[in-house]
Amino acid sequence: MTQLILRRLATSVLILLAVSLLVFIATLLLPGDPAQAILGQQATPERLAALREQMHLNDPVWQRYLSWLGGLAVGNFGMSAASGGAVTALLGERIGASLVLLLAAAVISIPLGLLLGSYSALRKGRAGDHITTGASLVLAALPEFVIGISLITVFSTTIFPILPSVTMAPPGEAVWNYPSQLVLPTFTLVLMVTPYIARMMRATMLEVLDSGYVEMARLKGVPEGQVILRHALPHALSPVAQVIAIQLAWMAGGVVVVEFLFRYPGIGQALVDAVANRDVQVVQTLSILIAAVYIVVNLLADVVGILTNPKLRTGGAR
Amino acid sequence: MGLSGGGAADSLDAHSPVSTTDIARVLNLYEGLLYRDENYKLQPLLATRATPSPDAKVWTVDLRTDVKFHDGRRMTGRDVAATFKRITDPKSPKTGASSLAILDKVVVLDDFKVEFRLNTPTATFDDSLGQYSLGIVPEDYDPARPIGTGPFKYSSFSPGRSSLFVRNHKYWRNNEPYLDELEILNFNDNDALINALLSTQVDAIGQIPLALLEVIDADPRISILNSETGMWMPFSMRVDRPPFNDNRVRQAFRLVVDREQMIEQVLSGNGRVGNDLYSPFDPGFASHLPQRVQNIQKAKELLAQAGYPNGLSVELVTAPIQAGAVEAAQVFAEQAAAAGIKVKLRKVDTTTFFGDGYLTWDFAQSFWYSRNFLPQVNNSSLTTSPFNETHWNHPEFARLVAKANVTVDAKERNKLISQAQEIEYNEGGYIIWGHPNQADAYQQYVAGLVPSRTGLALSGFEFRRVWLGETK
Amino acid sequence: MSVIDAPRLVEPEAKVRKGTFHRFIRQRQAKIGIALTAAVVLLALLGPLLLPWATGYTSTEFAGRPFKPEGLLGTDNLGRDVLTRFLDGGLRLLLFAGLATLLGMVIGGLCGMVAAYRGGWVDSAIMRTNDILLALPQLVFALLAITVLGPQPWVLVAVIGITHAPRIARVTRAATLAVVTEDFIRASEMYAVPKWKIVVQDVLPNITGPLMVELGLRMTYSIGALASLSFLGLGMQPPTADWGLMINENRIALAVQPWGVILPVLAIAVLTVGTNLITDSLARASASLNVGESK
Amino acid sequence: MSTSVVEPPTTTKPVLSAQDLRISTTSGQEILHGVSFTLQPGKILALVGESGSGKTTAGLACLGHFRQGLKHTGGEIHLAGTGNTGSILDLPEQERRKLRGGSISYVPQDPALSLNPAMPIGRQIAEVLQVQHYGRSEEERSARVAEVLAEVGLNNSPAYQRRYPHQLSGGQQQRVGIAMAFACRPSVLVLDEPTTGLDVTTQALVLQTIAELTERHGVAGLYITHDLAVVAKIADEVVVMLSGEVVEKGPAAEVLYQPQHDYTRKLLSAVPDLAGKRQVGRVAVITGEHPVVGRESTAAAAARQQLSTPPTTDGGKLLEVTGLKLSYGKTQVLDGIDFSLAKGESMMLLGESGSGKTTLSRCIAGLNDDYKGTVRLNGEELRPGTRARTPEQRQQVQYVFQSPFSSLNPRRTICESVEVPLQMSGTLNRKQRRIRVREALDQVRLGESYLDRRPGDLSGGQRQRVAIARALVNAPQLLVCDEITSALDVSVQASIIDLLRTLQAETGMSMLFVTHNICLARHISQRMAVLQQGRIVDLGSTDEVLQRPRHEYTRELLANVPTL
Repeated sequence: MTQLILRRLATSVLILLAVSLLVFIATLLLPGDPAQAILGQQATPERLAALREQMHLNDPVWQRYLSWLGGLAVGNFGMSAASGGAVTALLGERIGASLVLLLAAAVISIPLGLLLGSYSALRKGRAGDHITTGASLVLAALPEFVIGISLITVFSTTIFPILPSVTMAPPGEAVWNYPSQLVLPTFTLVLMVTPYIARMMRATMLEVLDSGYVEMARLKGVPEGQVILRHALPHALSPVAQVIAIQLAWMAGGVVVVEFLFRYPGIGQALVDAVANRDVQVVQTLSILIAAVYIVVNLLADVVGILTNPKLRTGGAR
Repeated sequence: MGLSGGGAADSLDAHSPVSTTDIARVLNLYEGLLYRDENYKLQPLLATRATPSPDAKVWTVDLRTDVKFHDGRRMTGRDVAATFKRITDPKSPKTGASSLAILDKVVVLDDFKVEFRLNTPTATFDDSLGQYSLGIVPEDYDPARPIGTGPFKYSSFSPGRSSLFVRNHKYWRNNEPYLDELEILNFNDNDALINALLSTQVDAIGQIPLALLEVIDADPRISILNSETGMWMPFSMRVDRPPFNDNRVRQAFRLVVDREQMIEQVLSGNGRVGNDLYSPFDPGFASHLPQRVQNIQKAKELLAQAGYPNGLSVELVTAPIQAGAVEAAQVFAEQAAAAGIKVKLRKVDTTTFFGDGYLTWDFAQSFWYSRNFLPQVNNSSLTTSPFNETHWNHPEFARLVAKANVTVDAKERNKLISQAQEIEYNEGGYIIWGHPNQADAYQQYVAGLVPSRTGLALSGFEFRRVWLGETK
Repeated sequence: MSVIDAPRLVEPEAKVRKGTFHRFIRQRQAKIGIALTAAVVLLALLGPLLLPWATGYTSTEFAGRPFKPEGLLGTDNLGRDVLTRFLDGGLRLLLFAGLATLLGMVIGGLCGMVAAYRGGWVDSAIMRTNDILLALPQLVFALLAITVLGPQPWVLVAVIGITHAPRIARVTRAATLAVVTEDFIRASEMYAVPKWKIVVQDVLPNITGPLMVELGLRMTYSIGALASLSFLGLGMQPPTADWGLMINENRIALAVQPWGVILPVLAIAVLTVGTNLITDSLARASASLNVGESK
Repeated sequence: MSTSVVEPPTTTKPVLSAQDLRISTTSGQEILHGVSFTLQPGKILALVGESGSGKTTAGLACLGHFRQGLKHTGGEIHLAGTGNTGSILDLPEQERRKLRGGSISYVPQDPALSLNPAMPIGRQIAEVLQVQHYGRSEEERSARVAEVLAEVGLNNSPAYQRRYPHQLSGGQQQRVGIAMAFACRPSVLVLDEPTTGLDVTTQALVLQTIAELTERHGVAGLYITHDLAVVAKIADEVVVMLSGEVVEKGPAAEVLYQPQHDYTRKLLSAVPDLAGKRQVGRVAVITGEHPVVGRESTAAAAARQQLSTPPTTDGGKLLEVTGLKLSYGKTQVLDGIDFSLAKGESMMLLGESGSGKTTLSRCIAGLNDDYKGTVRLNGEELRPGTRARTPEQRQQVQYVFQSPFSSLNPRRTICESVEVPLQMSGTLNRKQRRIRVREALDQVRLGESYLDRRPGDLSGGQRQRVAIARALVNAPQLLVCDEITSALDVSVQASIIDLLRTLQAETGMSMLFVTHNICLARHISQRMAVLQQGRIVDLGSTDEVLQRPRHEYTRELLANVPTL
């Protein structure tokens, strides 16, 4: 089992490396160079040349890639071209803010999705199932900004002006000190993610409930609650974990719209900003971070899969 | 205070403000020698007066004696000299350096009197000193420890998000500022900006979309500050490149614009019609020239004469460089179509717009704040100008400007300015269709804000005069 | 009574087979989905034709001051007639979403089928590339591509299509894997039928079920993605009339002139919900369509 | 067709009695049309029928369980000794649940699917005891787990109890299933084809365990199966079902040896017979849908003629396999196979699952290209992989797949599927191909009307005929049949065997018949080879091998085969 997990880990590292290369190449293609972008209208040839030298823009490409990679390995993400400070310092707070948003959304939507999905599966064909399935079908189809705008309209500006529609905190103060500001962005994400988890949970639960061992458990006279908790649920977890992983990864990369909408000071905004500013180091760092989150959550889902499957856990030895 | 714009590149450097939020910060932390008040009149600030020598080559400035920096030190002439040395440092010139190319050196006469020695006679050097990017800083200035003489002191700052300032108790004006704390927040989205005001998360916001002005005004809790300005958002045609190297084409393009409609559509009526001339507040403004109006027939004729009887097709580079810019481009494209001009819009992001391609676009847009004629020309309309967007190179124009520069007599100077403007009116590469108003909004309980012609938001960011009334 | 071979076991199955489409169409949710989608598609298709006599404006014409209740549904941020812009704004969204989906389906479908059918190192190579593309943040990819190449329609189509491809490839591969273990593939192999012909004759017809479902799903996502990009200002460019762009342009006036936002939001919502309902019904109908029905 | 069968007088009170049981689908189609039977303590009643006869549905109804989509529409089931006088089907679900596992328990068909893969087997058995409140304490219950494991002949150490189902063999899994069923000492046991999928030796063991336990504990058993040979071995009484109806019931000896009903007779006559008591070629085809093969076609008679004279090996060698080896990673699947096949000869390749018989047949057919060793056809070495072989070689060796449900593309018509070999040899145009396909369909006794139908419209037997037609269409010299009857009901199997034999006689081709069912030996082949773990352990004429088996393995197989 450990070997299996180690192998997954190794693959993940390789994928991350490949992604880093791709990201690096992609940022090279950005029009205009970062030095020019920083200086903007004040660019003079001398200042440009000096800044280029300072930013090692004249080194060969592979050398820049390697030194960047080396920096990544030791947690040095380089200097932000735009602010002149270390990327770590610039992004630290934002990463924290995004994580808070993601965690809040995950903590709410995962149990909610699992519950709704199971409920729906157990009530298959009845009104409760129809309502849950219908609602999740509709919500899953809507783009995030549609949900976000609707929420703002309802809860912030027009009908019930009870919640702030934008996030703002004085510098130095963390966003989570103002919980009311987190409500709408979190809620939007929850509404985005829960339907997928619920639908997947319902599907796997139905499949598991239809399986031979669940029928056998019933024929053994095991009470229904125990059938579901001990015989059905463990088997539904692994496929659902995959979907949860995908959703978490989606949230990490795709919150931009939500952050944009609510002016949430997270990485999504920083990313859009960085691309506009040609702040290559920040773009690279964020891309790698998002890719890393994707890889890590997928790895976790795989581990859940391995742990819930005794065949893999015991190494399949007969 | 909520302001839109700005990003991770924000800084607190007194002399390198880039974004609107930078300007707002700089204006409250630092002060220059002179400044433009809400009526666009040049007023003394840290100086008590500035007087030119008869040949306009030496300007003597008397300083206030009661000004202290945030750390309690007294401001002296040495600080002034150091400040200008920093700005014009050839190794790292700051924003204001471009208009100070004429400055040879600053001589400290005594603690409160300095002399600006120029290499070229300049009759309007006081105007240059009135720029907001010339805040006086102590000799040992370090942007990491932003110290100035402004009404507010630095407390904390996070680029692209917000900054917090506190009241400067040692401010030289009695009682001011009234506010204990000033927080400037960045918004990169108008929607969020307005929502923040409506949900009373902020007290005032700068630069609201003009289209929403009436609507926001209708809200009883909110007041609107609608200021006429000399700002201009022109289309720029490169006069040295076809098809715009033919003046008939330029004239035709200027004639296809329905300026009234442009104001209506782009600015929701909140602006003044432009006459292809900048600096409307300059005392020498050529107000005698007839207002140019749309004349499709004439435009078509001119195009035909220039060799485009069947119209022509051009590419207009546009970017969200200012609220309304992209919209103006769209309206122009629509209007020009009537004269057989096919305008293809190429929208780029702001960084690209001001990147390598800037100053090379054949047909693009630009945006300028209120300036008087001569400083504006220095910036944009001479071969030596750093931002000569239209590649304007007119010897007679240059001669008139040079003469005006050294003419100390205001009346004489204004006449020269008027003549130079007439040349631009007839041959220039800018299409100046209007001067947008600056509209800000604030909660009713905020007092002390007045309309400002400077084009800077919220009374030119003079938050020292603001106080808060009764909060419900 | 004398017949036991050809019995009931097979008969209902045969009926199911014929009735896949019927099973799909019989579902109420499929009917609702088709109705919703058809309504929006018709609107988008006929909208441009309706313009002249429905509203009397072209979609770029000045119809009054911005955000004013002039005309039938008021004006937008440039004083243009909202209804006109709305009628004109759906076709491109649909067209580009369709193209992007198609592009993704072709690339992803081919890669998935080839990977599953060829197996071995080809499979590994394709699937590892897939993993890498999946790990590459979608938004970063879109942002970079659009910044580098400009927000032209073909870039949007390519970006969305390419981001779909690895996901489609996964699904196709899984579906193909279920088919390639079937003996009829081995039979074709045995008769040395050319590989491409096996893919076309034996694999493709047997994975249409999952492919159709994926097509629907990706269409839903394409619409959402295009609209989202436009909403962020990275998609369709002014002065194009486009639903996503309309939302972006008119969002600031949501409180005063809601039509400019609500109409396109509604249209997009109805469309995506419609396609999603269809997809879901398809998935249900084709659940038993998979090959390899065992006894 | 309600058959009023007179209840035989019983000496003991029945433990369970089902009366006029009727079950239909939720959409209203009736599945069981009034089924009645009674179970006696210590006796086993076999419920016999082919697929689709409703036997499993009836069995599950005894536990008060109906699968999704089915509902109870009539009839009663009484279970003695539970304090309930009424039908258990009238009880609420909760009450019915209490009976399950305690008074009446169930042994599933496929233990691999029915045991929870994520739960150790010991805990799965203990769970039944827990929910039935068996014993007074945890200790008592774990003692019972150990006891019952021993009873079914399994290791009962704590370490063994901690194993997961996948760590056990199929036979062990099934015995865990039986242990679970016996754990609470039930009075009725429902066994649903518990030995299907097990090899004969394991099957014999499991059957023995069941018989012992039911007798020792006086449990009434309901044994659901399609295998009449197994019935003969274990059942005291038999109920024969057809399409949801009971067509015959009675003591096992009577039903099996003096069948009254046509269907029972047909069923019995289709059962292959190891001893060869019933003449080869007299298998009656009981599918009424397609034309019946002539009882004694002249060709078949000629073939039997040939069968009686051992084929000469000299000169007539069609296929020669020498030193064939193949391994997947560390597992040696084929470990040096040598044999040969004469022209016109039919040979059975016998082996249990995992013996490598399918791999071997695929190597010969060219479906497996990574073997070592040589395969010669007419003295010419065949290259591994069909694509590497010449069109003629491909045409000469044909292969029929095990499952007719998998070997035909469901999206193509019968004609399209069958004409593939012709298309690839490329000499005929479309029209000619169609004519040739029609001839091939005629050969397998399917008419022209099948040409444009799709596999979905056909029954399993019909599909297998199509698959055979595809192999025949190019007139091969060697036909490799890989377990082609194992997915089919016994009556269909008989008709396919009959068909194959007839075809062989008609065309004079050689045949390699791969199977796990030793009973078919005398019906199909002149020679046979027994394969075990990748080696041929016994080889010779069918008579030789069956009567004088040389290898221990073959002897064991023969000893454990259940016979009628």
